[in-house]
Amino acid sequence: MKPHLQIEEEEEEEAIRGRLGSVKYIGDDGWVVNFVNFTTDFNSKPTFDKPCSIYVLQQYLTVILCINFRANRFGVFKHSDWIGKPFGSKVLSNKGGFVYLLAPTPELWTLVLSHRTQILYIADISFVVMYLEIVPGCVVLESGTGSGSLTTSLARAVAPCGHVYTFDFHEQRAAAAKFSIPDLPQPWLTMPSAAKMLKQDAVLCSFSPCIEQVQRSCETLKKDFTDIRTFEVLLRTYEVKEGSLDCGNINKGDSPQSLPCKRKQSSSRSSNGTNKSSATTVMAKPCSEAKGHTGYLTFARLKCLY
Amino acid sequence: MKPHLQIEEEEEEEAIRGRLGSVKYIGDDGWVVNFVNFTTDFNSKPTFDKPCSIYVLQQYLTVILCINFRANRFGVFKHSDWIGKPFGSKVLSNKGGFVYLLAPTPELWTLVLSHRTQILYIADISFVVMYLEIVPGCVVLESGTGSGSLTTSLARAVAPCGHVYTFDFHEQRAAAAKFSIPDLPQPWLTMPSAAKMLKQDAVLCSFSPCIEQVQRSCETLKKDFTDIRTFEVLLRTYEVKEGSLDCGNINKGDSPQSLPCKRKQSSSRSSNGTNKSSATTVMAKPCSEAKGHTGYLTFARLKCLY
Amino acid sequence: MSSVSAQDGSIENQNPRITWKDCSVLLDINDGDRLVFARLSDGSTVKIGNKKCSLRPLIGCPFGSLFQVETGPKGAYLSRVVAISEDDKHEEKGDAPLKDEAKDNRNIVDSNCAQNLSGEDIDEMKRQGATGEQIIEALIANSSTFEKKTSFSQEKYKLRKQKKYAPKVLLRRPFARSICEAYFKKHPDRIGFLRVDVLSLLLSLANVSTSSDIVVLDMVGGILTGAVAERLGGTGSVCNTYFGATPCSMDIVRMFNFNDKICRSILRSPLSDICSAWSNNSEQPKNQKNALDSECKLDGGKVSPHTGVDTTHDSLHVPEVEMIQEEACSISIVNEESLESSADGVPGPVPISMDESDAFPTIKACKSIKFGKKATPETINLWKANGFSSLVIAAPELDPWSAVQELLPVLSYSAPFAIYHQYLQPLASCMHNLQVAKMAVGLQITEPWLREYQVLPSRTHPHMQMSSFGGYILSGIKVCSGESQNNTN
Amino acid sequence: MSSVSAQDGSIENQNPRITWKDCSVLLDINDGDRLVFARLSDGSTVKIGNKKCSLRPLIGCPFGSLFQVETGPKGAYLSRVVAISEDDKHEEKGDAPLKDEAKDNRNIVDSNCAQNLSGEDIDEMKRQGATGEQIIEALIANSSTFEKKTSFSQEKYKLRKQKKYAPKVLLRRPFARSICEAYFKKHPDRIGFLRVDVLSLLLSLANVSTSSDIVVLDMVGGILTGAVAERLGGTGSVCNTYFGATPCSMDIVRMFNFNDKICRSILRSPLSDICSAWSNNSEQPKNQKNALDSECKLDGGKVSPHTGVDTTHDSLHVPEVEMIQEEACSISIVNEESLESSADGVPGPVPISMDESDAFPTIKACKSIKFGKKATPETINLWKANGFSSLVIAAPELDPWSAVQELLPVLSYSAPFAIYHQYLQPLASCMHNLQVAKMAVGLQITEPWLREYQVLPSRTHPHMQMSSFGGYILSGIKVCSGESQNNTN
Repeated sequence: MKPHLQIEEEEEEEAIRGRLGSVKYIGDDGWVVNFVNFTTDFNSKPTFDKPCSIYVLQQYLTVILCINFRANRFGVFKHSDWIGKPFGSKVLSNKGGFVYLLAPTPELWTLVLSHRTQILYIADISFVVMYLEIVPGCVVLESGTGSGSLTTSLARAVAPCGHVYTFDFHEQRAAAAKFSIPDLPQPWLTMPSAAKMLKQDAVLCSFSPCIEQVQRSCETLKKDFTDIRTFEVLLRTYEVKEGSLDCGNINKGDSPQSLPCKRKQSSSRSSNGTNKSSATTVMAKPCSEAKGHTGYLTFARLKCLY
Repeated sequence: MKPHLQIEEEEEEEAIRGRLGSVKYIGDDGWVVNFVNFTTDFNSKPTFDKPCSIYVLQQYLTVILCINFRANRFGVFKHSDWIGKPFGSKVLSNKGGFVYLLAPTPELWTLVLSHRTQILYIADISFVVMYLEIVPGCVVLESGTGSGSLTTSLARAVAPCGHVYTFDFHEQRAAAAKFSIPDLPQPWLTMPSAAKMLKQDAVLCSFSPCIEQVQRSCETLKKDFTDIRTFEVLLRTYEVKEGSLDCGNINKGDSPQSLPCKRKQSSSRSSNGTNKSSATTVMAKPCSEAKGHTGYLTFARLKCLY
Repeated sequence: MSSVSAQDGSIENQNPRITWKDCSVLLDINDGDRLVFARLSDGSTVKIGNKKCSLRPLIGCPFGSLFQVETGPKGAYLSRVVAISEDDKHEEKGDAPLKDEAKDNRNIVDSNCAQNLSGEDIDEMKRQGATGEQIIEALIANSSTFEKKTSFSQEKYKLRKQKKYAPKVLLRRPFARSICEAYFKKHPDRIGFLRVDVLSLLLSLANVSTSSDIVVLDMVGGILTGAVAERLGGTGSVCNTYFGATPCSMDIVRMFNFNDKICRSILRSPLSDICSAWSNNSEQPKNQKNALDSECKLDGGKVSPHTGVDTTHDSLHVPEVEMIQEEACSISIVNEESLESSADGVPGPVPISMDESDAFPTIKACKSIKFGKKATPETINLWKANGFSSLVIAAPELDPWSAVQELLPVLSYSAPFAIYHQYLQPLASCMHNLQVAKMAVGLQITEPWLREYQVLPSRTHPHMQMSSFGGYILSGIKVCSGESQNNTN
Repeated sequence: MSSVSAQDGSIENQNPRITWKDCSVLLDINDGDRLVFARLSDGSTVKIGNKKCSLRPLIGCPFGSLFQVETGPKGAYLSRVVAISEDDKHEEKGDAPLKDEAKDNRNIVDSNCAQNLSGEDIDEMKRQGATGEQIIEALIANSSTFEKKTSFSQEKYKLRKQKKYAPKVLLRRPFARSICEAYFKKHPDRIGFLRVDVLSLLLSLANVSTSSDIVVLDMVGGILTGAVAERLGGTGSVCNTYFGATPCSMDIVRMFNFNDKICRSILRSPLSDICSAWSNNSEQPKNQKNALDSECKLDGGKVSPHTGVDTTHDSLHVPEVEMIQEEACSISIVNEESLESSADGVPGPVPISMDESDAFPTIKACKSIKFGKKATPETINLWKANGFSSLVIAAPELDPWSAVQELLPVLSYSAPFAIYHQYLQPLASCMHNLQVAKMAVGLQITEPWLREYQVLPSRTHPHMQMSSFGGYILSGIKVCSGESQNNTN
């Protein structure tokens, strides 16, 4: 089971029995992920050729457990120094580099994965959990474990007494925790059997990257389901910087003020001889690149038949 | 030809020979449209059962021409007062109400139409004109005149020496200048003949509200066209207001500060006994409602065959 | 990926699948045209069109049931609709929409005289006891243009008539999702324009999870408090805090069908009480964290020692009789009619109505399930021992940085926080201040974008009208700003 | 709606459909993987992979032609590809993608040893003069997994190999659209992150139309100036203004294939000159508007009296010999190689390269078609007589309100303006100030959102990666703030 959710293929340094461990390195300008080890079950060793149950054991995360994270460009970190530290601590390397030790959450897990292959992102995941009305005690069936990015969030939502049953059809992929969009199975094939397994009024969600899959799924769903709705969720992130805008030196024409696109220079340029001063302010704008599409989420509610 | 582009059905007060006339009433909080008359051709009286050519005669718009705009809730306006005024003037009614006299542009025309039936919006129109690389002297064929909202922009782009040929298949609709999405004809039927009429390397654009039309169009286009690309353009507008945020009265607990969602009150509420003052600033946020979809724009370039 | 959720109701009757007397329900009338919250009782009614129908037939029905207004000898009543298997429908209709692709509306002139049936004719049919379906059939038979329409237009026509002459009522479970959607659709201002995808993202980013102690600043009517409590399912605790002396309204919590355990997990505490408790002892919560670790239990039904909110009821710190009535809200039985009377001046909390004529009832009498008790000093001390595990803020009128400055100190280290706001600039300033002070990492401002699609044969496209804005979220994780080399225990 | 555009080239050779010697072209290599601006000459070359190919074969070919790199006795050369009729292709392939729907990649193990052909084998084939297609065929024949792949994966495989072994070059017209797209894709910072849909919206909102006099503040490399001039087609004038004494770069205008007439319509003028001209005489341009009306002519080839920029060349105010060389840019013939030499210190304006190794050439020698002459006082006075007909600002580093305060006065009343900016807050402040001062109506801030789709059988979806931000636009219409009852002439 461990290989399924472990994404770095370095060897282990210490064997840690069944605890969650996640270390994130925070660089100067955001997240840089060096290592994550994420074992999801405490006692059992389920395998992915049959459905297994996954718990997220948040309560146990008061001791930092980290393996395989030895060095990055900011130096070498001694893991024995870390054990016993409270979460949120900043620890130093031999060169004065630092990392923060953070308690793992499904969101950190997803963030780590997002640097790799195609997965469900946080906006989709959050929406799915909300829309399926998953609360503690629910029993959830997940077809297509993929990277496990949804699984951890489902597990969090059903805890402490619910269950998530998850399976994947691709042997190698289940082992490598990858999942690539065009090779997804046809969701409509699983829907009639899903209808048989579900309780009345239960909600189904199908994630499909292509509209043709959605069209076909919706056709199939009409038989046993109602309230069929299809959504798309995207996330836009904003970047924040401190800066100022030039207020110009308009009438004089005596100071060269051609402003080609030299972004770095602009805030330090002096504008002499004007009565307009440019104060430094915090400015926010959307990041220029974003995920343009993850997939379509189709939800449907099983008809009440009795 | 006049009924095609005239959208209010009041009678004319004065007969104005072939000039553009457009009057927009500006209320306290934005545009309120009372009347628009938009005749597009100077001398001819083309009819829409055969293709006709349309010019936008921007040069002639130095005399305000308005008809049928007599009164709104702010009073009665005397049209004879308006004639000869420069554009941009504010004119008063008998009750002290006012309107600004604005020179018409295709954008104002589209804005007027947007209060009515389904049309192409400015973001789509702008993108189409740019993508088709329409410059003065181009000859453009438009199939599906609809409300004329694209036509005026095409005409502006080809002026002074190009031509726009436009036609519509719906007799009543061409007369009433409406166009409703689900009743559009099948664009793929016109594509083979379009390919025959076009010059080499010419660009075609097809606007389709439904994805199935796009799928079918793209299949058809593959025969004679290349660089087939499909886009969607939407517009988000922002509202700007002056306001302030409460900085709270956190530690004392002596002034009742429950803040349920009473938006109107918040900025005038006094926060006594704190060292935090809330200064009034300009704040902008996206408008909550928007056009969620207009249509898909599919572009294709005729293959070079010789 | 496809996921299905089925509840097994293992948490004591929390979300049963069948309605009961006194339960809260969401009535979806005519496919979302109207949304009404109601509490089921023998006497409660709902007004549909100009007919008043008793809600009694809904008691004991599974959520998800569909009802239709029918007229009996004693007037209009709600009758359960048995779902038709789509198999038969399908064979019958085939792919009609594809067949008439070549048909279009070019020859249809809307003259308003296409219908030969007059209003009087219809009234007469009703008097003679015709059902809604019969009236619709008659309208179609008497329409001179119906046959010429495309099948798409025919469907639209039928739907319009069905809504008018045979309105349908869907019985829905009031969950955070449906409650948020209902408010966003009908009265977004009452929940601070918080869209359901944004709410769901807030819960994720704040890592709302079992047995956590979550501090919320909820100035969005209680939707946030309710959503957090729903996720906790009675484990852990929700601390609804507020500035000043008057608590924020959390009326919307009443819409949830929360059991006793969940209600007791929702507590209130003025920010001043919390802050003064923290400042009494300057020790950071992290120091107690490891000490408490050994006491933690996985089992959801057991005592959750860091909160003082007991899920098995026997170690509750405040005896139930001491609950402060003014600060505790209660769920009570009233019927749908009570809106009108409350509008006429009946005292009680602000009524929450979803429509001009629909309302969720005001409080009248109490078969009291209490939520929102004031946290006792003991509870606050237990919170303090560990620090709160997450912070969620949804306070549209408040400057986020002012709130964060007060609330971040009460969080444990490594605790995530998520702040909703309608304006970008205040969040940007807040983020910048947090960056400069090195108080948090993983800071980001995100804005979700939600789009719904119409998926129909040959007519698939995104909805033409959409909410273009659901709000911004600033999220991050609180860290120790100094090196903690010396803090090892 | 479907529109098609075909140019008939009636404006003196402005946009011919066939390349000529010395014309500027945009080379699209391997479907947008690389974009190279080049000027066609006998000596110019383009480097593709590690091969240098002469651009001479491109001269005289229609725009839209496709070329492929082939290897002849004298080395690599570009050879025109004749389009294959899709008819045949179609019959051959049928709906293969649908047939193998049930096929998936579950049994494919990526072991990196699926290819039996080694690098040496391929080199040997090349030495023996194999074409790209032959190498690709050999690779497929020697792949042990190719047959097991879905047809979708097979296509992807072929495309990857085609790009490597048989790269294709598409000859494109350098229009505002393609130039903006190319820069946005490869060097968005050089055009201030101005996306093509935002540029198009700027032009619309500013009502850029024939015979107008448009004042632009272009701090986005010249893309705005070029786009406006392209729309005017040599009628009217573009006044590229700037703060201070040094003009802004408008190197990108060189990429356009502008004829003499269009080049002459592009003028420069420091803002100080314009402002001082306006303040010399406090009369508002509206007073002259009607007087000039009778002089206006519709015909595009005639004198456009309010600008002083003559489209027929004979009334030009500044004799050509007097053109100030330092301030006028020129289009010159260089070849694609010149990037390397310019990087080594050849003097000239900043080279504009689209890629690490691709560049648009620097100026070397001049067969001069000049644009960007400094406007003479006479021209400025003619502008002043009418006022400018529109204002467009794209100055990412400048505070919009500062710019608007200076530039709004030079517009005629009822003239529209459009301001691009990357940040919302400065535009919001600017809008608020304009509202308070009642200087403009129809004010709005808009942000376009552009999404491209992949449309393929069974695989239709929006592109996975997209530009999520193209910038904000503030637009409005200048009005008279006072009542103008007394101004009737």
